[in-house]
Amino acid sequence: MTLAAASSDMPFVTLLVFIPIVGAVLIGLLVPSRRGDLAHVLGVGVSLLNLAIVIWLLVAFDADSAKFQFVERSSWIPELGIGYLMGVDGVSLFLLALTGFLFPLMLLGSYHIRRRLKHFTVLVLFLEGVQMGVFGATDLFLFFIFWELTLVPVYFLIGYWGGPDRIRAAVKFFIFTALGSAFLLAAIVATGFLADGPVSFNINEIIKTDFPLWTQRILFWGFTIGFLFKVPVVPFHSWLPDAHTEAPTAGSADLAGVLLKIGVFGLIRFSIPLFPRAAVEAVPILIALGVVGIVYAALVAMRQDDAKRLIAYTSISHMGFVVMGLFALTTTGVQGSIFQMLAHGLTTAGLFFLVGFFYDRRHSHEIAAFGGGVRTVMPVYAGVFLFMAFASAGLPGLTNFVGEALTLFGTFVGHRWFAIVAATGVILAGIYMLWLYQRLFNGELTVEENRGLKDLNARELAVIVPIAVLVLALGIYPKWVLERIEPSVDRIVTEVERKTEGTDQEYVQPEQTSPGGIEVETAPAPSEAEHDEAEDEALSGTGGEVSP
Amino acid sequence: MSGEWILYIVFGATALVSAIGVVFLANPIHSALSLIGALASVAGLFLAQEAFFLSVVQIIVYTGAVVVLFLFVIMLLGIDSADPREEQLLRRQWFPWAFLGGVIGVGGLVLTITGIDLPFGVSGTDTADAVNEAGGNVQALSERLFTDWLLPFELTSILVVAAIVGGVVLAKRTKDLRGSGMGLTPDLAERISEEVEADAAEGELDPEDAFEADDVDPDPDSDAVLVGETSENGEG
Amino acid sequence: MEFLQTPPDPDAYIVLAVFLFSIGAVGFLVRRNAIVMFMCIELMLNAVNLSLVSFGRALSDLSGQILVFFVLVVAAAEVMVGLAILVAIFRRRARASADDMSSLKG
Amino acid sequence: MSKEAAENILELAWIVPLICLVSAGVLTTLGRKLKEPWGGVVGVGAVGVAFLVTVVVFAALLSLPADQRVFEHVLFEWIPAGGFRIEAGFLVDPLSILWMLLVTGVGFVIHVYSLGYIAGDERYTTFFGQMNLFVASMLILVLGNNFLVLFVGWELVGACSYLLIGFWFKKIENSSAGNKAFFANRVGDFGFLVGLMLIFATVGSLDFDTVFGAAYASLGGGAGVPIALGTATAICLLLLVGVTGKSAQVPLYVWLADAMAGPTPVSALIHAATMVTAGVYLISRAHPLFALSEVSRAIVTFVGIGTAFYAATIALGQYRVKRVLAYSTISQLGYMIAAVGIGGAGYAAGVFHVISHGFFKALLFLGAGSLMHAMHGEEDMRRLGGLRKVMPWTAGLFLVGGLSISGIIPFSGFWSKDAILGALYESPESWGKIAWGIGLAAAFLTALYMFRTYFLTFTGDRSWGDEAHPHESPWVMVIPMLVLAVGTTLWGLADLPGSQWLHGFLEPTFGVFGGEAERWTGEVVLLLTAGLLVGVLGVATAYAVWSRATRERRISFGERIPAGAGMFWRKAYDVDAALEYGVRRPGWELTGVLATVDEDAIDRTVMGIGGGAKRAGRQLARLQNGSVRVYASVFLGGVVLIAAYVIVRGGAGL
Amino acid sequence: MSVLAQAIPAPQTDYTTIIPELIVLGTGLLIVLMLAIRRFSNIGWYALIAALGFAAAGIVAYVDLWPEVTDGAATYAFSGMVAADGFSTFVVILSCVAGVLAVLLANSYLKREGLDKAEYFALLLFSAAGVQFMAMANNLVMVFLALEILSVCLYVLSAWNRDKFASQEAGMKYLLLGAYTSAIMLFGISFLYGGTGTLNIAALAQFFARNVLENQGLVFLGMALVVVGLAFKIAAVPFHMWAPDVYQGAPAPVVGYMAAAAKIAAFAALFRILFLGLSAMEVDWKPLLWGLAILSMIVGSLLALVQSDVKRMMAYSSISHAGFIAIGVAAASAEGMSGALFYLVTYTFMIAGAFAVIDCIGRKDEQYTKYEDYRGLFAREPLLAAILTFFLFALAGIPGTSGFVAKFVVFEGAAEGGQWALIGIGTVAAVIALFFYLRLIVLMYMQDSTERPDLAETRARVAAGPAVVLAVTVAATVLLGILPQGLLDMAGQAVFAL
Repeated sequence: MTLAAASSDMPFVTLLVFIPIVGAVLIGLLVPSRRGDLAHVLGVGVSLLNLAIVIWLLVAFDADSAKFQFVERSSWIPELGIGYLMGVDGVSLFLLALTGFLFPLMLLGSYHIRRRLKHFTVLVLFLEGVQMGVFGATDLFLFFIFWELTLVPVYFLIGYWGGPDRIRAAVKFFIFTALGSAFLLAAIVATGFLADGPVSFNINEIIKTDFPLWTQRILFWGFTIGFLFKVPVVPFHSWLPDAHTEAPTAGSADLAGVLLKIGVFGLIRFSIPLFPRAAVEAVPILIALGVVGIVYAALVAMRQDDAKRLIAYTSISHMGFVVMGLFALTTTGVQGSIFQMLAHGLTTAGLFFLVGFFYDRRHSHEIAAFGGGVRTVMPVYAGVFLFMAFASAGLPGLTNFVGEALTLFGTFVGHRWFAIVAATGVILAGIYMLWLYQRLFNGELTVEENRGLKDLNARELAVIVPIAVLVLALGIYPKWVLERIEPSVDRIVTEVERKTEGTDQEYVQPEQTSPGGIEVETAPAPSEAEHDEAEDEALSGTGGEVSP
Repeated sequence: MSGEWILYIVFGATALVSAIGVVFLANPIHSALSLIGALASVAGLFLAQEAFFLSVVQIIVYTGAVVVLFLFVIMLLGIDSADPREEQLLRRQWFPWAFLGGVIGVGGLVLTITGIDLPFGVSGTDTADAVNEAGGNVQALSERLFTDWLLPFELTSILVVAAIVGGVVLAKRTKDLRGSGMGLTPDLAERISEEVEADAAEGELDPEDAFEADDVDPDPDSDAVLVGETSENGEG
Repeated sequence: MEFLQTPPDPDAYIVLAVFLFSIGAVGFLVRRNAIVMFMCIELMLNAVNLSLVSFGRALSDLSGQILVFFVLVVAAAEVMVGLAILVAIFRRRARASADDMSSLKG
Repeated sequence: MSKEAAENILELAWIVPLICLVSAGVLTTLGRKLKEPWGGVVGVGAVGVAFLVTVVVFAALLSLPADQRVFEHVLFEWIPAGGFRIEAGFLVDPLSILWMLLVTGVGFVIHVYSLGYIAGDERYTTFFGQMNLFVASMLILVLGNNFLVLFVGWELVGACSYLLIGFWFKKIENSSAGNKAFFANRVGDFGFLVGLMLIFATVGSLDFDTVFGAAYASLGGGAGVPIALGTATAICLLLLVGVTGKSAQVPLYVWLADAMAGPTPVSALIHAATMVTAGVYLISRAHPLFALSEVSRAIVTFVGIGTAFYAATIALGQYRVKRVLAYSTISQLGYMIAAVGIGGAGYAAGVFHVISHGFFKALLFLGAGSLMHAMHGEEDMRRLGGLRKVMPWTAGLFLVGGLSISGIIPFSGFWSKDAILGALYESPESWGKIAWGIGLAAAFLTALYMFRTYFLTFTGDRSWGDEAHPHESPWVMVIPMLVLAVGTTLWGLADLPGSQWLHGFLEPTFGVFGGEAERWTGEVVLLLTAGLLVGVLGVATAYAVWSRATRERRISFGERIPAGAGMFWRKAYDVDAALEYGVRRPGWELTGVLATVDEDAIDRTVMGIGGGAKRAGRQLARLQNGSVRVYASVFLGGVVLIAAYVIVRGGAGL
Repeated sequence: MSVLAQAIPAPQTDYTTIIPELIVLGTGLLIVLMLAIRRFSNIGWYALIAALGFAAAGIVAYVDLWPEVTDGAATYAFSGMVAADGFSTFVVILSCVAGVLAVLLANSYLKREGLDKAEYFALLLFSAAGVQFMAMANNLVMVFLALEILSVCLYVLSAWNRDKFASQEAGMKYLLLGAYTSAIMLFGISFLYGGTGTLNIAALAQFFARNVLENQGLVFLGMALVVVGLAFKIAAVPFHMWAPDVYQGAPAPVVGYMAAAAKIAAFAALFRILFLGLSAMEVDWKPLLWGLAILSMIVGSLLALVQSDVKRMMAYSSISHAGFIAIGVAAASAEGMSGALFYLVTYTFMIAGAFAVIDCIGRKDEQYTKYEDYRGLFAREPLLAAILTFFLFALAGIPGTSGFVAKFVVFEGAAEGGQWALIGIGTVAAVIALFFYLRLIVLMYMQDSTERPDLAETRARVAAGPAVVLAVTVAATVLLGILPQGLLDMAGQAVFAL
């Protein structure tokens, strides 16, 4: 398409990263803090602009190329082998899209914030820019910078605009993730240094190094533990419920929608490709962690008496599916985990917005505050909530089902019993979701204050309807998304398979006899391999030379 | 018995005895005097080592100037009497003495068994005859001092200037400064007097003039807070 | 007792210096009066001077003695500033012991 | 009709579910704005049009020669994910067209009926929206051309049944009944999903033709990857778990009785005619798999026939009309499952009974509905009685339904039930005969409880107070019952032993497994008379016990059985209590423990580390007590430490 | 012929190598002279002179010395007393920068506290000269003397505030312990002298090259005691006990300068003695530095956790920073030292900026330095709170600030030397550091100051000097965080020459 050709060298990621940050700085400096609402409107404008660019990126993205597109490369600190490398591939494309899509809604959804609205908008915009950076960076050092920078705005969002016990939650969030990033920093320094050739943090360079097994194990676990804090996987998860309960609506939506994905993105982008043999070795442990996460979080979710806290636990359970699918190391499984991330991002963010709307009216998200019977007073609200609840419970025809089905089918191939235990998650999801729905909406209206509540107004609908539409659309026609993810995922999986051929892992890849005659591309044909190397060469931009 | 051994034993013994005297005599005046004894004996040891210029300088500068300064300050501050708490404290601390005993024991052991083996074959240029040829210890010293060691020599002047300036700034009495308008703003003066009254209120200081305070016998409990060991100050 | 005939070799002086040094070091810990602490420091410095001179003589190199000069100057400067501060402190609190200066802690 | 004309009509088969989906979307989004009559009109109209299109498609299918009556068309590729390729396509063949006819036909009739029934309810339009959504999902289920699309329909119908059971959500019991239904369905779906995963893992795809190709291959002949016997049995049993969940068979039937909390048209359509038969559809669709393992067929048959007998005993003890009908549905489903379980001729017999059951059970439910409508929701038989004189039409039509279900000669119930019993009797498997025996006993019980209900409600002296003044239901409710009554009488002809039309019609779907048609042999006549005899015997005993019963005597039969057992029997063997103590309460304890563990253990250990660091800091700070001499001693300690290190490293001497 | 007639050979004087120091000392003496002749009432003039002196020295060092030094090896002057090489010039420039910042900060402080005696600037200049000579010193005596000049000036500056007993106590404590340590260090120097026969560092290296002592006890003990002396100066644990009290008692501008200057000088000397002089004994002194680094990082962070006074917390954080810098030096490699140099530069700017803010918030008599006084600061002084938060994040090492790049470079130096344990402990200490910086941030943003009316009535006045300092330090911290390449090159060249 001409549009795609014209924009093949557009610096998309840099635009996506710096438009919100520059916007944040401008609003911060120019708009007086009295005029909070002006700042808020400008903020929405900037994030909408960013959304437009994301949409352009989606259109311009070449669906069947497995390599990085819109690559930006310039030397930043050659002394330490650090370069400013940005790129988009199938894996990060839709995470960027999700971020771009959610942030305008978040700003729109936090209309009710009165205290220092200007600072709030500045922080949210800064957060958007930084999170785009995390997904776009292909240089380990650059990734780590954006990874840590996400801490600061979220810390203040929870700490300043949060609920009653916000300080403890904010500090706990900060320390947990900082502890994780301590592991990460040590691992990154070691990887950059131990990789063959000059010290370099460009993953296309590092991926060529075949680390000795023991180093590979240590580095792999260094990265993975750092990321598992963020996912969060069960033993490291106790910061999430507090952070969600205390965060303002926008904060929770972002936490669920994007922040949890950074951890898993790190696993797909760095842990698995860079240290394949260690990854394959660690597969049983990590899948077990994922499955435990699914069942454990679902069970604990049932006993929560705060709606937001319950939804927080459900998102831990959903992320369990993601981790399981990812470490099945089959194309189906990994693709499923990425799609599940997208689906979970939409549904959980939607649920948080909905609980947020009730919070705006009643200033509480305790289940007791609903007290049941709200359906009689706010039917539209109840209807949309039911739609989202069904989506979250994985009803077919909506996005989560596709994600869960893919992860389950992907994992079942290699690890039968894990997949079966994980499938019980489907039952538990149905139970806690509908039981929550009954306690909130069905039966007679018991809480008097709820009697006078007004139903969803136009602005609130403007926030929730786009999400609902996407949830339905992606459920019915996920092909458009899955098509774009598949080449990159396939490349990663075949890469890992090729590198771990030597070791006799019990790593099972089902025979590809799909009747449609679509020959799943095994290792790229030799001629193309050379081409790959050349491509990587040009792409890597070794530390020394300064290129445009 | 070579002459040097005699000097070594005599001066060594006096040095050790007076050093222990400095530490153990409760009254600061007595300590200062025994310090003079120690320094003199070290000067003697310098003599034994043919460092004649140094021994003389030691006597004049060290014992003459520095220790006298100590005595002067002791008298100035009027703390020339034994402080009752000092002895009580001296006796109670066992640890330092154990440490001292250990060092002496180890030192003695090492000396008797192996002795310090100096680097063989290394010797500077100033052998005894080179020194005589240059005209004696003082001349040789001065020659080296003003050629090779010129820069450190100049630096000591900077050090002394800094010390003097610092000393003056810190200790010069502000009272007569008040009148001379030497940069002393009115509120500074009034604040100092206010400060003095505050101290007086604490019963520590005679308001008229800090210096005439004779042997101020501070009431024991007000100090309890300040004394380090004796009382357990809970604040962590 | 023939070793008495030959002049004492440097080890003797060095051990003496170590003893003097440790008396000074321990004295610093034991005494509460600031001035006596300064005296102990003087003791330690003198011990160092002694060891420098004896090393110098053993190595037949005058640098040791020159270094003693500089130590003298430094000791003088330190004592000067120390006593200046002491006088300034005494002008406010009628005590000269180190323990009264323990308001900064924790 | 020419071949390609039929082809492009068949190609439009996907419009049928689309119409209902669109109308469901419109009705739910508009909701309150669309006033009373118009909502219903749109709803009923949509299902009506859907029914017409189905008939046209049926005709087009009939016009094709027998062996070409399987038409598959792929709409778009749904999930392209590595080895997991799923297309969204539909498969029209005799099996699915029959179900479509059933769903849209009976659905239309029930929609017309509910125009009257739901009139006046403030969520009138949403009701029709949800009913249309249900019809659409059922159509997706039967039209799917691979297991995943079938699974989509499967779960969507579960969701719709949850919505409709809990339609009157103001009463908490209704909404918890809805929850209970959904949870039971979800447990079944879990089994189904694991079965699908097993299929995908062994065959590599979920398309019907690939999977069944593999099944044929392992039976010898045909390309494709043969499936090991063990795996096939595991797959079939897992599918069975799904079936028991959806079609309310023995382990997972608990939710159907409570599902009666929903409006009666819902019970009629979903919990009698269509949704509950999805299990039968699944087994008949996946018959090649079942053909692979005889063990699984035996288990299915005995689960079915066991449920038939078991449910019939419970129905006998119930006093509320709708609960009797609910357990009767479970029992009839047992028959169908047994039929498709035995295989061979059983498949056709099962389908035959599905449709006939659709007619007479919907008729009975609508009868019960109009009865309750008249008595303002009162359905306890002990307070009814003698309604024949007041509601002649309802009584008469109810009687027709009763006769049909009891298997009395002219009605389709007789033919279809006996076709099943015949299939059981003549099946080559040894255990066929045993199943036949249980089937006969269940038939007797069926006739017994049916007519107990008839006599207690419609005959005898009236035992309702005078505040209730029952009247005949409006025509809009009676006409649908009439249509159904006609249906149940005529449908018997579809598969008379002689013509076996239905067998022939279904032959393209079941092919070699279908078994040949039955002819009027002596043995067949004997079987038929046995079935009839048992039915008549049941009706007679019921007549003897309950027909002229006065109010006291009518309830006496229950009491003569010892009180404890009676109560136990009347409360359906107290399964709810078992559920409460066996599942819900331990689950509550477990989650409680886990929540506290999560709250304290993990949280405290993690925050403990922080606290530990603080305590260490505070200990160290105590050392910092401001006295110079303490600092100096620590300093000296450091020097001694380093000196010791140096001496150790530097060797002995100085 | 009388003794005098004999000609004393002319001393080797190559003044070009020490021009920057001369300028600094000259300005100092000029100020002392001017004070002696006629005191100007407004000390601003003296501040101006001092700042100009520093600037001149810095520019001369950069323009004149730096180019010629970085290409060749070290040039020795004053008969081996001083070594002018890339490393020393780098430190000279850095000390001038620190000096200028200190002067700017001190000017408004002295006026506000009524201590406006211009000798402050003279002493500042002398101490800077001390730092510069320490970096250039190629003779152990020179190291000792320069250390003493620096220390004496700092003792006086610490006790500068005559009206506050805490300041005098700080000065006294620093002096007592300082004298004690200098005696110990001197004893070490005498042992080194005795063991190797020379005081010249370059000669030390040659000594070890030529002959291997079978019994190195004497040299080891000497080396250990010298390391102890310098460890005291950088306040590494267990020789750190003085730092918290002195940082808390001494005036804020002094602490801002002292924290940086003392570390720069001590690390420079440590590196030159150990890496250049005693490189043969590397396997012996490396564990020493390891121990110091690990202890400082962990103990420093732990203690900082429980502090209730901001200046005291800053003291402990500076101890843990000393630990991080020690990692660089402990790597005993050019990369490690260039990392340490980079860390020192960023640290100088950060600590100067942080203390500038603390001084502004502290207001008159530095009464508001407790944590409680920072309650709800964001509501009262948003800009100051924001700047302090930025510095705290920089000190904690959050990316985007120079603190992060500094830690990263030091870790990379350690990685070069293969010391993974150090990196591990370093990251753990960094996390603990995050926690205690966070405590202050929580107070500033998330607590309100309703029950502290006294905080509200006086607004913190930011004078011209601190404003400039804040601007410069914030700009430097951001710039070095985003584009550190320039400084990294300089640090690399500085160390490359050795």
